[in-house]
Amino acid sequence: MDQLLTISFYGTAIALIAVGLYAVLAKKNLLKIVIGLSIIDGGLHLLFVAIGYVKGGTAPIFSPEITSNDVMVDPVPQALVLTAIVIGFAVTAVALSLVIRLYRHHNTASIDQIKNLKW
Amino acid sequence: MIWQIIILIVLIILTVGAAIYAVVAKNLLYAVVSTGLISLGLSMFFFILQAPDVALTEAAIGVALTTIIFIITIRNTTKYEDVSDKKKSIERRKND
Amino acid sequence: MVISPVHYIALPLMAAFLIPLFGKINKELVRIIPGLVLLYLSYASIVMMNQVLSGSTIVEIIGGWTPPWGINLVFSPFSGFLVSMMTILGFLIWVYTYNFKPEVDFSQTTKFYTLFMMVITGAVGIVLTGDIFNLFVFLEITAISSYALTAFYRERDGAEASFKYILIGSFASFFILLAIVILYSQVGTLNMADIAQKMPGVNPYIKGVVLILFFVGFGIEAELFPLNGWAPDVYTQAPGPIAAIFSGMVVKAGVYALIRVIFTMFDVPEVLNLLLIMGLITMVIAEVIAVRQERIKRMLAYSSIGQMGLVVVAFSIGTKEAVFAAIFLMFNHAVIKGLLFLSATYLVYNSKEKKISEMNGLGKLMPYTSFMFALGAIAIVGLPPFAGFWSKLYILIAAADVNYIAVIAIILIISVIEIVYYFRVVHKIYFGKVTPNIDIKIPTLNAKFTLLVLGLTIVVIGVYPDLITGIIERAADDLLDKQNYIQTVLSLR
Amino acid sequence: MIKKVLVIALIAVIGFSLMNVMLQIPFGEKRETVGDYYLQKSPQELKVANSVTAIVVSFRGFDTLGEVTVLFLAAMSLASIMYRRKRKGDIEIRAKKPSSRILQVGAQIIFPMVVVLGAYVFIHGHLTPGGGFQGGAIIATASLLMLITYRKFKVNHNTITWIESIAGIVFVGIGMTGLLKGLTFLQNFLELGELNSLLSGGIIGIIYVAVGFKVAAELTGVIDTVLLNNRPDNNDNN
Repeated sequence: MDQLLTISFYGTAIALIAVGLYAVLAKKNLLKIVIGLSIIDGGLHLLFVAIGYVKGGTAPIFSPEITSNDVMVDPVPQALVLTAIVIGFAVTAVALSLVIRLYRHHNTASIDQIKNLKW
Repeated sequence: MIWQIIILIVLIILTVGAAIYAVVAKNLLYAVVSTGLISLGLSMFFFILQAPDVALTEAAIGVALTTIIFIITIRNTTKYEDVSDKKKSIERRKND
Repeated sequence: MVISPVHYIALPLMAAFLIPLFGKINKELVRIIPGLVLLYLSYASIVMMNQVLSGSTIVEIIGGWTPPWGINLVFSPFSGFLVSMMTILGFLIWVYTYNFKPEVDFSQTTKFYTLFMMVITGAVGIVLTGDIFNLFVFLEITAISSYALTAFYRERDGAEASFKYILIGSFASFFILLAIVILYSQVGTLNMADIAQKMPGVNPYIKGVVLILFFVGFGIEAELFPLNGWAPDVYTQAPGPIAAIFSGMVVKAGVYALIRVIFTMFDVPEVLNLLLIMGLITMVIAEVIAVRQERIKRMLAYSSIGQMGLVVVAFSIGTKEAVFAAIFLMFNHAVIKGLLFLSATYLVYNSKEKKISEMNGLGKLMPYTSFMFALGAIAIVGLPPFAGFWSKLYILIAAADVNYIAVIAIILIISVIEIVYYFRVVHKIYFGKVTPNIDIKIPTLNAKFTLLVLGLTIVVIGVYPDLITGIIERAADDLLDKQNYIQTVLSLR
Repeated sequence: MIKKVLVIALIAVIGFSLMNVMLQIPFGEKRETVGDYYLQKSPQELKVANSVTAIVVSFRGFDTLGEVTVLFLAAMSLASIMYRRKRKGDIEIRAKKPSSRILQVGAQIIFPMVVVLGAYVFIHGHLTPGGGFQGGAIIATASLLMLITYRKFKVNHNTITWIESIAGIVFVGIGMTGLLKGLTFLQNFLELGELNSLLSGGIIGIIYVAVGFKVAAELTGVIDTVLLNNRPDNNDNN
């Protein structure tokens, strides 16, 4: 059972990273590449949160009913992932604005045809 | 217990399936919507992993805002991955 | 107000948030404020550097939480030296940019100066912080500003170079983030001193994986081969002063992060061999490619990569003398490459292609700028009596001390190659035939001032290297004294 | 084709070795981390019920300052990259077609509700899940709804600049106040209040509200910048 859970969470994260990597490395379309980057980002975030999970733990929020911290999951990865998600969004937005500008300039979104510089 | 496992399996299939579809889809609009689905799946994963804060952020930023920015980008560029797809589509429309 | 390391981050941020408002009062303020901030920070650097050299390392805790729980900034001789170098150089480059392209619109000017300031802040933050995740955040600040600055000019292929940069830069952040994830699961802390303390207990297999991930991630930022595909294009397409910032600060911050991770956080000395090999390959390939370049900025970019390779080689020898030489070279490279980029920018100011052949005969038309370029060229290849000579000499001595004969041979061969391609350019500038109806641009007065200061630094350091070697020696000691770093940070608990 | 096979092989190697590493890290195990300290301190010393908020704003508040800056820079970068000179005859159009009556009425009803929801999320950031980033993102979604529904709806850039600047200054200013009072940067200097009440946590609540406003303004600015640029330009190939 434990093994199954391990594989299901870590495995999903790694599967996402792998799929995203494929999009970045093999696809020619600029938008597909950006999509790939955001998929990799998602996989990494899942990996991060999964590492902080404690079996049987509750969310790290105290309420009048929950006052002891024995059974809580680790809050640090969650806080870090919050930061990482926002940063990922910022990078995606900048990348997309570059895609728009490249499209305007070259009238295409395929890296095969955007080759003023060496790739 | 069994229900939890079924939900988990459905989630995994949804997330990874959406990721694969996002990469292979010829129409970029479908690919982008599929990316939004990944975020939705991830958001549920975060909820299962007892991270409501992260789940909320992923839902607000990953599902809504990222998808929207992608869609706006597609509107400003093109929705076809290859130029050849665009030609095919125009021909099809002409034939109809 | 007592000067503290937090000012390096807080004041630029405050200024960045205020600049749009000041722009509504007076349009000139958006250009002046970043300069004032950088001037104050340069002053603060000198004050704090004196304090650090006479006393001990300044550790600034943030939020009232002592390490390892809170984030801390470490102003040690090593990080302090780099920070001082960055802020003072940043101020000089600001002076240079002041009237650089007056025709740029107001709204773009605002963005340019804010991003300009934030690139420097990000690089300074990378050097100052004592927390690995905080380092990642500052890396992203630097990266995002760099992406935007690379694509600043619409008439160039900046967008393409920037997209390339974003692609590779994202990979760098993925690697670093992954490394942080795995590392956190093993040591349960993010403070670099605490990690260093807990490192011996980590499973060696995982330790190796994390180290490789960090190596690749920071190697991309430090322009190590084969991860430097982005650099030449970015240098070529970015505005001239920004290229000087990239080579003087952003790359230096990347090298700093790499060195800090390897020297302080990890206890795996074997990785230095890998670093040595990577550095040598980077150096050889970059310098060989540089010979064939036809565009001046591209040539300087490859030369910059080669010099960073040399810095990494010097660090990887690992002895005290070698580390000293490496830090000295980092300083020299920042100053000299700054001078080269800044003078070359004016030499090819109006040209679209920025070809070396377009610089033919400019020695007569633009004597001042050409002279500064020639000075930089002579200094960077390591001819006496300029600053570059001493750092190269110290590296050779350090390599000889540990009997790395092959390394010495390679460095000497590389120096010959450097002489060839730099002197080809200098020759063209002074003895080439002037292209008819060339549209030259004489540097503005403030730009001349910056070039003069940088040029004088090269000459003065070349004649009296003792002015700076004392500080650098302290910096080298500080970097190698890992226990001291751990104790200084963790003793606050 | 060969390239694709190579890429797949490379990814298989990477994925396999990554899985290999991850299997060495047991899932769901309790580890000794700094998290335990935070969990202990956040209800007792900071009086903040949501430990994630406590970490984001207080223990690692410097990261959050950096994160807000990243968003700020992203909004600025976007505007810089997409910038083009205004020309005669430019009409600022965001929506191509006028939307249906149903959407317009619906948007009018939903817009205030979504804004209130966003505000609720960031005001209660230290008590319930959510906070400045989430609340700000929700408000940005609301303004997006207005932008795509009404052709003439204009985001006032002046207002955005003011909100952004003031919120940013509040954040840094609170940090500097701590420094001026002889404490450290971003250290709490207010009354902490009772655990689980709205006015608890000292500066944490104020900072999160500032972050909420700032994020909302920045994200709205981002969306507006991208949306605005749908003028086709064939003669802009410079």
